[in-house]
Amino acid sequence: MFELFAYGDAGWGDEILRGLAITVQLAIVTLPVGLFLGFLAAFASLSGLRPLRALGFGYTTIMRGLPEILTLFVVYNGAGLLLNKGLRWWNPDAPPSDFSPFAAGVIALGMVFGAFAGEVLRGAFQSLDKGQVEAGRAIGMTDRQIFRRIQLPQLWRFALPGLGNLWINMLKDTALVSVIALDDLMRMTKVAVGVTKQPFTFYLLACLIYWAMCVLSEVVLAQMERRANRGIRRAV
Amino acid sequence: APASAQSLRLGTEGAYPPFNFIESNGEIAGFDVEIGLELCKRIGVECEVVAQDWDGIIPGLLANKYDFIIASMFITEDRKKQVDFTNPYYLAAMTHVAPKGAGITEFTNEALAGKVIGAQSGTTQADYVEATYPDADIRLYPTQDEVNLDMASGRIDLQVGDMLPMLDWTRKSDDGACCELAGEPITDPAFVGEGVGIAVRQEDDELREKLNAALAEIRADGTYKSINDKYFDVDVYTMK
Amino acid sequence: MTKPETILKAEDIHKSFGRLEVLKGISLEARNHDVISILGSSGSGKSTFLRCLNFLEIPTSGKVTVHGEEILVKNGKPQNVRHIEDIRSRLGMVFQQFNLWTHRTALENVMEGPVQVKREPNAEARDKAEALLKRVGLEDRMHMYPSQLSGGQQQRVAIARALAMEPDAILFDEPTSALDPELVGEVLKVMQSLAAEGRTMIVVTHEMGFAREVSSEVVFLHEGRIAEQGPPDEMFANPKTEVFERFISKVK
Amino acid sequence: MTKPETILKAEDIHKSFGRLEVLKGISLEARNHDVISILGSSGSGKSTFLRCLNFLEIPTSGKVTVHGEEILVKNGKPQNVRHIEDIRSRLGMVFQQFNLWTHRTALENVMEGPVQVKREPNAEARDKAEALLKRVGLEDRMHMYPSQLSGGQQQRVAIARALAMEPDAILFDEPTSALDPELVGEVLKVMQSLAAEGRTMIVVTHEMGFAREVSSEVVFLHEGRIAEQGPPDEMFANPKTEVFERFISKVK
Amino acid sequence: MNPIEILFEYWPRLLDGALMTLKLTFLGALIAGLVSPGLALIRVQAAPMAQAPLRLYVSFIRGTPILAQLFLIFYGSGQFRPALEEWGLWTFFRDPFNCALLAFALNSTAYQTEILRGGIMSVPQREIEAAKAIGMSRSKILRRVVFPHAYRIAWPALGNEVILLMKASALASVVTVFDVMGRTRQIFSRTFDFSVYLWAALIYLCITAAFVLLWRQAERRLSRHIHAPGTPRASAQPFKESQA
Ligand SMILES: Nc1ncnc2c1ncn2[C@@H]1O[C@H](COP(=O)(O)OP(=O)(O)OP(=O)(O)O)[C@@H](O)[C@H]1O
Ligand SMILES: Nc1ncnc2c1ncn2[C@@H]1O[C@H](COP(=O)(O)OP(=O)(O)OP(=O)(O)O)[C@@H](O)[C@H]1O
Ligand SMILES: [Mg+2]
Ligand SMILES: [Mg+2]
Repeated sequence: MFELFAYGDAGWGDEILRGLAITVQLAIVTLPVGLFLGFLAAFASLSGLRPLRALGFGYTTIMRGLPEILTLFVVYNGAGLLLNKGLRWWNPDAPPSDFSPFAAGVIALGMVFGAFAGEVLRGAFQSLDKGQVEAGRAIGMTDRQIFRRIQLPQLWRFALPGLGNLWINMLKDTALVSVIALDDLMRMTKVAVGVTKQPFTFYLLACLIYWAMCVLSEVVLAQMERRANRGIRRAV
Repeated sequence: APASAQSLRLGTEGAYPPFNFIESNGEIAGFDVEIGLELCKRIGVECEVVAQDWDGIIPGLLANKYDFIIASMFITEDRKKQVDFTNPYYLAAMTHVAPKGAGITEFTNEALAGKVIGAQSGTTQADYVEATYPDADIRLYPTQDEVNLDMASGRIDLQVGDMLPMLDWTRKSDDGACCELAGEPITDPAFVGEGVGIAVRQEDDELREKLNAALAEIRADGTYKSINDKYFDVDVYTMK
Repeated sequence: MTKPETILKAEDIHKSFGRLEVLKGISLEARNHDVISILGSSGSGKSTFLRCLNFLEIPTSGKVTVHGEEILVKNGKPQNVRHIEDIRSRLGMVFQQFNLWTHRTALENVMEGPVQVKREPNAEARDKAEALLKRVGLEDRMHMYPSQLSGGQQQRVAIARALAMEPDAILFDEPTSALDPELVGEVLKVMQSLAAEGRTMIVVTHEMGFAREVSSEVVFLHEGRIAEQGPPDEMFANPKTEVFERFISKVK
Repeated sequence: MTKPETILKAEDIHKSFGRLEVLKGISLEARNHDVISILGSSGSGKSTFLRCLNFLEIPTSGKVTVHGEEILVKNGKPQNVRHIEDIRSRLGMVFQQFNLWTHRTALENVMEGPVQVKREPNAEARDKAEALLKRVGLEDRMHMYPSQLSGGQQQRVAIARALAMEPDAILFDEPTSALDPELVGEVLKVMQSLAAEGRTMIVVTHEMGFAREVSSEVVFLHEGRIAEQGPPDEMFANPKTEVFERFISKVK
Repeated sequence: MNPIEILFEYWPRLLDGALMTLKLTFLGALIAGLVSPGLALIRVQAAPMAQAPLRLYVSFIRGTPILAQLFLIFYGSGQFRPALEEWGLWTFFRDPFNCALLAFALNSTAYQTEILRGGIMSVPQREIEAAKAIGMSRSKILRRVVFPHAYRIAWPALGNEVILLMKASALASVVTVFDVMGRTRQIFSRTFDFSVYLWAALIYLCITAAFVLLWRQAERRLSRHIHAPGTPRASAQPFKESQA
C-alpha cells in the first residue's frame, strides 16, 4: 500500500506533490488577480455613474450565476480561439500564440473570485457605520479623507471573513482545472487512479490533502481576523 | 507553428493505453507517443509532449496549445471540417466488450434495449453507440480508463471501444480480465473512416507533408515495425 | 465678556424629504455665549434642522451664515459648495450615538480632526487632545478604544473631539438620550461647564432640567415650524401656545 | 378586598455568575394586592433577582414559592424541575425590551400563551385577547405586527400578553426605560390602573414617581443585598442608609 | 453553423440536460432540507462531544472539492463492490444518478446545516425568554418561536445555497450523468462551435433568475412582519435606529 505513495519512479508520491505545487501556485497567483477585479467591481457598483453601476452589477451577477466549470471552458477554449483570431486579424503572419492552461485557470478563477469579492467588498462598505462617516463630515473632512482614514481601515475588518471564505472556495475550485489538462493535484490523482485502478485510495488521499489545506487556511484566517479586530471588541 | 521551427509540441491524451498513457514516473508513453517522437526526429526537430483531455483536444490544437495531435484519432468527415489529417498511421476497427459469460450475442437495438452501454465521450465509439442503440441506457465517460474502471466494477453491461486497446486491456491487464471481446469487429467506414491519422491545423500544410514523408520513411526502414512489435502481435498499419 | 456677536445665523431653512416637508422655514440666530435649547416632540424636525446647519443634510432652500461665511441654498443646490467643509470645521457636532471611530483610541479620535483637517503638527495636536480629555475627566482612558468605554465616557470623548476643532459653536443632537439614566449626569455636567465657559451651543434635548437651568434661549419646534421661542423661565412659566403647554405636561 | 394572602415568596436567593456573586441572599414576600418597587443602581442585581423569581435564571441556591408550589434550589440544581413551567405560567413577565414575537401580530402575541400553554380553545382565547387589547387601549391595532407599533404600544401589547395568562403576579423589568420620554406616560398609566385593580405586581423601575405614588412597598438593592425596604413615603422622606440617600439624589 | 442553427439542431439535448440539472438540484436540496433541521439543532444544543462527528463531517465536506467527492463516491464505490453487494447497497451505488445525487445531498446537507445553525443562533434571545416566561415547553418554543424565526433569517442564505448546488451539479457529467454542462461539452466536442457555451450560460442564467424570483416571493411572504406597510419610525428602540 505504501509503495503506492512512494516518492520516485515507482510510486505516485512525487507526481502528487508536483500536482499539489501546481494547485498552490495557481491559487496564489489567482488571489491578487481576483482581489483586483473584486475592487474594480465594488467601485463600479458603488459609483455614481449609471453605466458603471450597470457594468458592475452585470459582471457580478452573471459570473456568480454561472457554474465555475462553464467559465473555465469558455475562457480556455474560447479565449484561445479569439486570441488567435485577433492576432491574425492584426497581422496575418503572426505566429499563433499560446494560451496556457495555467493562464486560463488564473483568468477564469480570478474572474469568478472577483465577482464574489466584489459583492463582499460592497457589502463591507455598506455595513460600515454611517454615523462614523457623518462624524468625519461634521469635522470637515473631505470625502477622500473619510474614505482613507475611516472607511478603508474598517473595510478590511468587515470584508475579511467573506474574503476568507472565497479563498477557501477558490482553493477547492482549482480542482476544476484538471478538466482542462493542467497537471494539478486533482489531475495527477486521476492519472494515478488510471494506472493503479485504486480510485478510492487516491481520491481519498486527494480529499485529505485539500482538506488539510483548507483547515490550515482557516487557522491562518482566524488569526488574521483576531488581529483585524484588535481593539474593536471588548477584551473580556 | 511554421514547419521550419526548431521545436514542436505534440498533443496527446495520456489516458488510452497502450497508445498513450502516463507511467508512474509521470512520463507520457505509448505507441502514439513513440511514433510521434520518431517522426519529430526524422523531421529534425525537438518535440515536447503535451497531455490534453480528449474533450478539448481539437480546440487545444486550434488554440495553438500544441502543433499536432497524435492520439489515436479516427479520420472522420466531421473532424476534417476542423483540422487536416496526415495519411493514416494505423488502421483500426472498433469492438464490443462484455463481461465474461454475459452471453450477449446479438448486437441490434432491439436486443440491447435497456442494457447499459458505455463508451468514451466525444469519440467515434460514442457516436456509433448513440446511433446504433438509441434504446439502450448509454453512459459516456470522460476517458477510456474510466469506462474500463466502471466495466470492471460492473456498472455497465457492454462497451464499445477501439479494437487494439480493448485487446490489450482484456488480455494484458489485471482488471481487464473480467471481460472479453464480443461479436464481430466493427468496421463500418461511416464511423471508422480511413483509419487513424495525425491532426494538424488546416493552414499547416507544410508540416502535414513533412509528417507524411517521415511516416513513409519509418515505415520503409523498419523503425515502424520495431515500435509496432513492442506493443502488438499484429502489424497495425495493415491490420494483417 | 465681549459684546454679543452673531456666530451663526440660519435664515428661512426649508427641507423636504421627497414630498414630505419636514422644515417649513426656520430662522435662528446664535450669538456669542448663547446656549440655545431646541425642544419638540419626536418627528418635529429637530435633528433635521440641526443637521441642516452644518449641511449633513442639504436644505431645500435657505441661508446659513457662520462667522461671516455664508451659504445660500436654492432648490437643494448650495451656491458655494466649497464653503461646506469650512463651515463644518467651524461647527462642532456631538451626536446622539456618539459616532466615535471604533478603530481609533479615544486620543486618536480627538486628534484626528486637528491633524487631518487643520493640519496641525502631531505633537501639538496630541498635547491639546490630552488636555481636552483631561478636561472631560478621561485622563486615564486616553488609550482605550470606544468599545472599552461606557456610554457616558464615549459621549465625553465625542465632546472632546468636537472641542478639539476649536469650533465657533457646538451642535448637540440629544447627547444624553442614548445613555443609561445614571450616566446622563456626567455628560450634562460637562455640557454645563462648557456653557459656564461661555461657549456657544445649540442643543436638541429632552432634558427639561438642562433646558430650563442652563440655556439662555429655548426654541420649541412643532411640525417643522418654530411654535414658541424665548428665555426659558418665561416660556416654562406661561406657555403661550397650547402645543407647548401640552408638550411640557407630557414630558414631565 | 380579600385578606392579604401570600402569593409569592422568595427565600434567601443567591446567584453567582462564575465567580461573581450577584445576589447575596435576598428574601421577599409579595401578598395579594402588593405593588413592590425594586430600586437600585445599575448592576445591583435587580434584573437578576426578578429573573430568578420565574427561573429565567436558575438561582445558585434559595427557595421560591408561588401559590403554594415551591421550588428549592441547591447548588444551582432546582429540586423540582417539573414545576418550573408551572410557576412561569403563574407569573406574568413584562420585559424592558418588550420581547414581543415579531413574527406574530399583536393579537396572536396575546393569544399564544392561552392557546399553546393553557390549551384554551382558539375562539375563547381570541375573545379574551381582544378584550385585553381593548383594555390597554389598542383595539385598533390588534392585527398589526410589532414592527408597526410604537414602543409604548408594543409595551402595552406585552402587558396584555402577560395578563392573558391570568397570572397570580406580574413581574416588570424596567418596563418604560426603553421608551421615548413621551411614550412613557401611556405605559405607566396602564400599570397604574393594574395597581388600582389590586393586581400583585413586582416592578423594577427607575421611575421614582411610580415608585413613590403607586407602590405599596419599596425595596432598595445594593450590591446584591437588600439595603433598605419599607413603605415609599417613609423611605423617601428619610432614607436610613447613606447609599439610598446618594441614590435618590443622583436619580433626581 | 451560426448560433441559431446550433440551437435548432441540438435543443433536445440541451433541454434534456436542463431537466437533469433541475432534477439533481431539486432532489439534492430537498433531501438536505429534510435532514438539516435536526442536525442544526444538534449543532446548537448537543454537548461538544456529541457534535464532534457532525463537525468533522461538515468540515470535510466544506474543505474538499465537490469534484473530488464525486469521484470518491462514484469510482471509489466501484472499488468496494463486493462489500457493497454483501450489504445490499450495490444496487444503489450502481446507478450513477444515485451516486451524483448522494454527493450533492451530502454536500448541501453540510451547508444547509451550518446556515440553519446560524439562523437558530440569531433568533433573538429575548423572544425565547418571553416564551419561557409564559411557561412554554422546550419543544413548543422550538416549533412556535425558534424555527419560524430561524427560517426567516436563514432564507436568503438557503436560497444562495440552492443556487450553489445547481452550479455544482454542472460537474455531474464526470460521472456520466449528463446535465446542461455535460450536454454542452458533448455538443462542443462534436461541433467545436463556441456558441453552444453561450447557450449553456443562458440556460443557467434563466434557471437562476427564475429561482431567485420564486425564492424572493416566498421570502416576502415569510417576512410579512418586517416589510409590513405603515411601519412607523422605530422609536421604541433608539439604539437600532442609526445603525440601520
Ligand atoms: N433621511 C430621511 N428620509 C426621509 N424622511 C426623513 C429622513 N430623516 C428624517 N425624516 C423624517 O423627517 C421628520 C423629522 O425627523 P427628525 O429626525 O428631524 O425629527 P426629530 O424631531 O429629531 O425627532 P426625534 O426626537 O425622534 O429625534 C420625521 O417625520 C422623519 O421621518
Ligand atoms: N448572564 C450573565 N453572566 C455574567 N454576569 C452577569 C449576567 N447577567 C448579569 N450579570 C452581572 O450581574 C450583575 C447584576 O446585573 P443585573 O442585570 O441584575 O443588574 P441590574 O440591577 O438589573 O442593572 P440595570 O439597572 O443596568 O439593568 C452585573 O454586574 C452584571 O454584569
Ligand atoms: Mg432626532
Ligand atoms: Mg436590569
